[in-house]
Amino acid sequence: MRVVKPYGDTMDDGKVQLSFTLPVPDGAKGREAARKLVLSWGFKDCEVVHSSPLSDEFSFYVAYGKSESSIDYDSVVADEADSDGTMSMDEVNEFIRQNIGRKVVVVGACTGFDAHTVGIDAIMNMKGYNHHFGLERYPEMEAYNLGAQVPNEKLIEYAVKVNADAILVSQVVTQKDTHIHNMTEFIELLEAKGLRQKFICVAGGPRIGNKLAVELGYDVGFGRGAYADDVASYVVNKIVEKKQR
Amino acid sequence: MRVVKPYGDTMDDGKVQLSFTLPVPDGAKGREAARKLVLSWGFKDCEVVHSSPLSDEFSFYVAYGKSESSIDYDSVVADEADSDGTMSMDEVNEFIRQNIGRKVVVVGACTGFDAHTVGIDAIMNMKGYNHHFGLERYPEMEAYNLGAQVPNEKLIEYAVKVNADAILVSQVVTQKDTHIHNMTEFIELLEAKGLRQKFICVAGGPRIGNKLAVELGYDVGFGRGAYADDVASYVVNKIVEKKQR
Amino acid sequence: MRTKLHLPKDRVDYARQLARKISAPVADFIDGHSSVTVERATLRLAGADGANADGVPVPNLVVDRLKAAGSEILEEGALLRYVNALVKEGVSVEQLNQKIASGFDIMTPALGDRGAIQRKTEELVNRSTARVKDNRAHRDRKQEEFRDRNSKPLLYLIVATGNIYEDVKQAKAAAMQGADVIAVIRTTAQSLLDYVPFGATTEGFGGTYATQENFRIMRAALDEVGEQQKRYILLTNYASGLCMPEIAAMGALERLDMMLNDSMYGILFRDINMYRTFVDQKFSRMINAYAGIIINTGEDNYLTTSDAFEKAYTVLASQFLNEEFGFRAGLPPKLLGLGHAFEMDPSIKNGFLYELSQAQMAREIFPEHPLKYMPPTKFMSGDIFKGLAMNTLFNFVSKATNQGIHLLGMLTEAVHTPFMMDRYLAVDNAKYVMNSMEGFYDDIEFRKDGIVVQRAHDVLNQAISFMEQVAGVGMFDSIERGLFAEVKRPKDGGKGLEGLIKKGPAYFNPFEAHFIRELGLGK
Amino acid sequence: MRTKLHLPKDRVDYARQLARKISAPVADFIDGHSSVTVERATLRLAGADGANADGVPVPNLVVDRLKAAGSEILEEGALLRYVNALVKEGVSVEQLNQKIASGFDIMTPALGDRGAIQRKTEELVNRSTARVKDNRAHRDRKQEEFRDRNSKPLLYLIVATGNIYEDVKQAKAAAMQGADVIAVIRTTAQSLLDYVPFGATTEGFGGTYATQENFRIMRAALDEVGEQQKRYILLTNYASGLCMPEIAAMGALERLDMMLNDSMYGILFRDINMYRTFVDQKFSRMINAYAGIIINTGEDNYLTTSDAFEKAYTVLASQFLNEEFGFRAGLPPKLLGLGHAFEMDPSIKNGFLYELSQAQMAREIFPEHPLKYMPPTKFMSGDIFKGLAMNTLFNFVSKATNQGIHLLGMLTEAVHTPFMMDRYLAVDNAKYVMNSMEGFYDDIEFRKDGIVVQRAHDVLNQAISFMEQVAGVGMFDSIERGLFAEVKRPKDGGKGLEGLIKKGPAYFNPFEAHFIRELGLGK
Ligand code: B12
Ligand code: B12
Ligand SMILES: Cc1ncc(COP(=O)(O)O)c(C=O)c1O
Ligand SMILES: Cc1ncc(COP(=O)(O)O)c(C=O)c1O
Repeated sequence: MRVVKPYGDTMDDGKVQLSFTLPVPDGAKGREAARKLVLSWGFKDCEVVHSSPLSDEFSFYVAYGKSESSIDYDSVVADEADSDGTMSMDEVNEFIRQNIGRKVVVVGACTGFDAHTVGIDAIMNMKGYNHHFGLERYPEMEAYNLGAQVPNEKLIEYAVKVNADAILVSQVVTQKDTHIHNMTEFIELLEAKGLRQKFICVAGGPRIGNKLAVELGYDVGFGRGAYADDVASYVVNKIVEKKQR
Repeated sequence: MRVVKPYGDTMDDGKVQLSFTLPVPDGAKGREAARKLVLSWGFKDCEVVHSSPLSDEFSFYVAYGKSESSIDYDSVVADEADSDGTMSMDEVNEFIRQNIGRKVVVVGACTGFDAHTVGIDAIMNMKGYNHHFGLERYPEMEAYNLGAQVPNEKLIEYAVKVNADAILVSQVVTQKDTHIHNMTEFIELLEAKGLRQKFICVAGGPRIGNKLAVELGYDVGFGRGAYADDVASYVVNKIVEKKQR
Repeated sequence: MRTKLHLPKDRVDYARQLARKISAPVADFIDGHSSVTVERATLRLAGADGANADGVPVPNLVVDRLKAAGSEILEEGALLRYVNALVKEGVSVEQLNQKIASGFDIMTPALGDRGAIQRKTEELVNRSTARVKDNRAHRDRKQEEFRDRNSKPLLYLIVATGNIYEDVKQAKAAAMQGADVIAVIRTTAQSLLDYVPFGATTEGFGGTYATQENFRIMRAALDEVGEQQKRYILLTNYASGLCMPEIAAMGALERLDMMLNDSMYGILFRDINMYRTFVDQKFSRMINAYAGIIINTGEDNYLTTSDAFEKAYTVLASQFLNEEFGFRAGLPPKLLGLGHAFEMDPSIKNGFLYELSQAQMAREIFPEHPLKYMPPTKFMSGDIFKGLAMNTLFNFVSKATNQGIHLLGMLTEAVHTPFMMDRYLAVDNAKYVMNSMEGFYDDIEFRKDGIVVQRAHDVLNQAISFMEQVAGVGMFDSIERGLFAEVKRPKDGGKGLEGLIKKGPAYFNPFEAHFIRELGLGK
Repeated sequence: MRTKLHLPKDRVDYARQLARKISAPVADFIDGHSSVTVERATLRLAGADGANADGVPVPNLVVDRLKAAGSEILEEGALLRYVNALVKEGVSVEQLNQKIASGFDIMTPALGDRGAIQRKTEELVNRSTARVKDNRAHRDRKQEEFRDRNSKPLLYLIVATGNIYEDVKQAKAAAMQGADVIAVIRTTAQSLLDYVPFGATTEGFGGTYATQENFRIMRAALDEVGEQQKRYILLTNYASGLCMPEIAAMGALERLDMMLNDSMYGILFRDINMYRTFVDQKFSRMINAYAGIIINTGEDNYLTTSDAFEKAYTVLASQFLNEEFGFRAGLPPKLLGLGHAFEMDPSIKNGFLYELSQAQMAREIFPEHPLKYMPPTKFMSGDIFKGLAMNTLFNFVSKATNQGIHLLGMLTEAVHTPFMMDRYLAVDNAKYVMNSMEGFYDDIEFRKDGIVVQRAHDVLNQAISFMEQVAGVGMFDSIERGLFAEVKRPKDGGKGLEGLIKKGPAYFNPFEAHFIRELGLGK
């Protein structure tokens, strides 16, 4: 067991910086309310080092607190579809030739009302992103990028049409949990059609964690800093795993 | 009862920004540890939006959390020697002439090893601070500013010598609670000499709150943004109050 | 204006000639066409408003019915039938709207006396244009009353709660903090709706529905806070999309002061059909011009998908084109808020100098235009402290090059839509930076053979080469081949093509005629 | 160097003449005097080290004993008796130190043969100066090996945990993040101790004791991380205070690379007696010069008590004086890290331009000097976001004017001594800003009649008037009358006056003689 606390300038001093707004006017009372609030989060000491009015009814606070709580670092299980097992593009293609023996078909889109295609393009387009080529460039893959604002229904139709192995869903806008509603609808639609087992379902986007994706019924989720090779590695391994079952 | 929660962009959404360092390497596991830690402070949701290595053994996190806790704003009691009752310089002098009838004597210093004189100068020197004249400018007051790094013993001696009404103690350096030790020593010395009741004891400094000062045995404490008129108003009122007892 | 970049005047003139050449065939196409939303906008100007029980707006009910009645009907313009019904039924505009909302068939009354229709229409045109002129006069008066109270550049803040009443709170707080311009961001994907929702709304995603009632509510709120702050607070909304002209009409009626309006945004970034967009943007811009509304163009969008350093010239080329399309719609330079953005990779060596160069170049080539300068977005990350530093330099460049309209960058750009405190921090930063370097623009020169000067010359030359290519290929084909923003849009693809209308020989639109006359656009 | 400010050369020359005139009488005074710490520093160079059971250092034990023995003893220099004891007792330096720590009375052995003492001393001088020269050579070699790997300006970070072992962790992390210079801040009030503590220490307030062992520990740690990072990491400590020469000596022996050393800091900001300080600074600076150590002067301190806009000229005047005192101690321009600071009220209109002007002026007047530029501190507040913006502009000005040594500003300056993350954010910000405007210095000119140029001329003129006044009044009286930093210091007031020593006719100090010779300071 390795107990870990935040660090300011001395081991275990527990120092944390916070800032937030309160719906109260700025002033001594507001600052005291801010301080109490920080203490209510289990901080031992709290200093409100700055306050300023945002309007007559709102005020802004900067505070430093000293955390009492700690966590057992050894018990923490990293939950990100991490890139440790990632193969390079060439390795993926070789893997496909060796273990699958046919082209792997992938369909992707930015679904619902979401029009943020840069993320899915980063994964799929020829040119890729940050010196990682996209799936379209993989000789052993067939990649179809349907672009922006694709309804779930249409995406599934297309995946059936091209007999896809995997469907890639990108969701960037998360305000009011719109991504959760949309991602859930996608899985429900698949299930209603009895197609969930047919496809490997991959979700992605800057605020999508693996945990969330799995909770919503996807096989995996990729967040910030994901590259095509991470996704490709996951998909081809999963295909082989599915075959073996 | 008025329940108040942090505000991001919707009433009671509870949104708070945090940043801190952990003594662990950067990576997926560190991010998960950071997230868990934030949750351990009673936040409902937490998103670790950024992490970066500070060295091989330390890493830095930026997170946004959604607080569950709230506080009853009505029950909050502002605890700052606040400036609501503050008189202007002229009013203070008039008050002294009317109610005390002799010059009020004040001795101040930046005590212990502390050499930050700008704060005590702001209160005492002629020219004052931010368009508030200092105590030296008050015709009905005699103000002695002993400057930097004055030992507690010496300050008390001087106050006795000039028969001071009030002693002003400035403390700016707070690292390792050096201000607490020093301020406590001052009061203990006074008490040992049986002089505590003789003087009005005023503490001040950017990290000194009224609450802390009172806890340590002072009559009052002034923090950031205090001016000479606040201090003068407090002192003259207190003299009259003491007389009446 | 003293030049710091020494751009050759003849090259700049040549670029403008290229823009004229490129836009000429498009303008010819536009002149022969209308669209469902142009017709609806016309109806709205005439007074058509309200919605039926299913929320279908009256202008849509009218135009959909006319369209269903046969293509020759709409070719004459929707206004003809609407006014015909007014005359024939002998009701007021409000009464007619009510009837239509309740199911009245606009085709029922047979087409009556043209003279009566003409007279009635003139009355409507007078009433409506008087209202728009009043708005314009009111704005001028207030801006005169509060002159020099706004920041320079104007500080522009967005609100995007999805709920107009929450938006009002946030907008007022922002104005109190120092915002000069409030933009109500539209709900996600409203640009793809071929109608404008009706009434006050409280449910949007990533933004609030643009509706005439929402415009009115926000306008009133900003007027109120403006009186307190002794500052005229400008209100902005988004026109580009499938309802450009209608939103322009609503804005003109409710005294909006700026409008996002790009001649190609819908095509490239929303996959709206190109013919439809070109037609729509023209009519919407005539309305803006008439109402004294500044348009903000969307060059920044090029840089969210393409590299800002490599493709800097596409921004300049687009500015020339937007300017030219603007001129053709009667917009004078002072209403042309051409866009650009601080979007280079923050790790580029000398990136700051390239941004400075780009901004200064825009300033010198478009000297009277209230340039709209957009903050870093693409390279913002969860590192809010780095983001704040990027915004600080952005604020710096904006003031250093005397931009007109300054969109405030948010330190949480990569995290969430702005919190109230994010906005405050943004204003505070901009005010600090800009006050602290107030005189920088007049104080600084660039070395003649230095990086800043050289870069501007390079970008101008690249833009010219690019425009030569477009002029050769033709505008429509250029878009089809993906010359703009690396996006290919087929001519007959995209949304809304079916809403395009060929004007018939008897096309009736006295509003359009009025604008053409008053804006001096007659050939 | 191309001038951007067009400062008249004759006025700058005249200012330097004034500095010479002002410092001449002070220099005469200095030449006739030594002090307890000058003597202790000499002993340290000869090898005196260690402490007794109460922690009193051996050099103090020696000097205190000699002082107690009568004033005529110290007038001959402490080294004489120390070496005499070495010779007479026939022990090594280490053994003698041990003996002294255990109570051996240095006055016990009668003064022996001068020739033997002279010879023994020469041996000690050779040994010790060889070590210092080796250090210098090692530094040169490493800086050559890792040339162009440091940032320009050098990024300077402080550590201040109070515990040398924690300091090491933080310093290594800082170096990995990009620091080029690590300064170990001294514990609060060490400057008022008339001795240098001995050994590794773990208890300090707001800083860590400067001890020779702590120097050694940190030097080793930085060398280690420097090898990993392929960058020579410079180590800095603080000389000014009651032990200036001793700390300089320790730094020379342990290969420090920079040293805070101001000719008047102790007088003005620590109330140390003026005569004492002037004497101490001279000897300490000769040591620095000999060891190739850059001094950093403390002009920034003027601005923490006085207004940075109003009193900007005092900074320039002090730079001229520090330079002149530096020359007199054998320091060449490239070892003169003259100080200044970005300390103007952030709410001043055009404050950025005034800061730019001040920094550029320092650059042009002191072209070869590795100027030390200090971040905003006084106007930093608990608003860390505002503070970050101020630091961003500070970083900008530093790069824009080609400063030499850049102290990183902390966003939490007004809150606490730096957290590890604060330091990271500071480096990250500086690297971003400076890379992004790498070529700015060469690219930008100032308008001849603009704010920046005018301001520099004004400040130069004010500085000259001020120095004329000081030259008229005389240095000692000027300090007494409060002309500097608005602080009045009586000539015979302040700490440490009792430690001043009048050199006797037979004053013996071959170290001093060696430095004078090697630095070419003989009259
Ligand atoms: C560019 C951009 C736009 C462009 C999009 C252009 C385009 N063709 O994509 C334009 C200007 C059109 C736009 C519009 C809007 N935007 Co926008 N936009 C951004 C911006 C600046 C950058 C996004 C981006 O391109 N990132 C770069 C890519 C490479 O990163 P990524 O998307 O995270 O992708 C990576 C990973 O997440 C992952 N990934 C992503 N998808 C997938 C899918 C799979 C299967 C896998 C495996 C991996 C994966 O891999 C990628 C590479 O590592 C962000 C702010 C920011 N800096 O993040 C705001 C942002 C995303 N936008 C936002 C909003 C609100 C909007 C609007 C809704 C605003 C409005 N009301 O008009 C509109 C509407 C768009 C719509 N209908 O969806 C908000 C979202 C807030 C939230 N969390 O809900 C943001 C965060 C800005 C903000 N702070 O307000 N936007
Ligand atoms: C200026 C300054 C210095 C100057 C001081 C010059 C001088 N003559 O005062 C110099 C350069 C000498 C200095 C040195 C050091 N400093 Co210093 N310094 C500052 C700085 C930048 C500004 C302080 C200031 O002048 N504020 C302006 C005044 C007007 O504000 P104020 O003090 O808060 O006073 C107001 C109120 O608090 C109140 N008040 C104050 N005193 C009193 C008393 C009474 C009776 C009343 C009623 C009210 C009152 O009224 C005032 C007006 O409103 C701060 C950082 C910052 N921005 O705050 C660091 C800071 C205070 N210094 C710090 C440190 C650590 C040091 C050193 C110890 C560093 C070192 N190891 O060498 C040294 C040692 C000094 C010593 N022995 O004490 C730390 C303290 C950290 C901590 N909380 O413990 C700070 C916060 C910087 C940092 N982040 O590290 N410093
Ligand atoms: C010119 C222009 N119009 C409209 C919009 C917004 O439109 P939408 O509602 O399609 O996001 C933008 C957004 O960046 C724009 O630049
Ligand atoms: C020139 C100089 N010397 C020394 C110091 C530090 O000395 P002290 O230990 O007295 O704080 C400073 C601090 O700012 C300085 O500027």
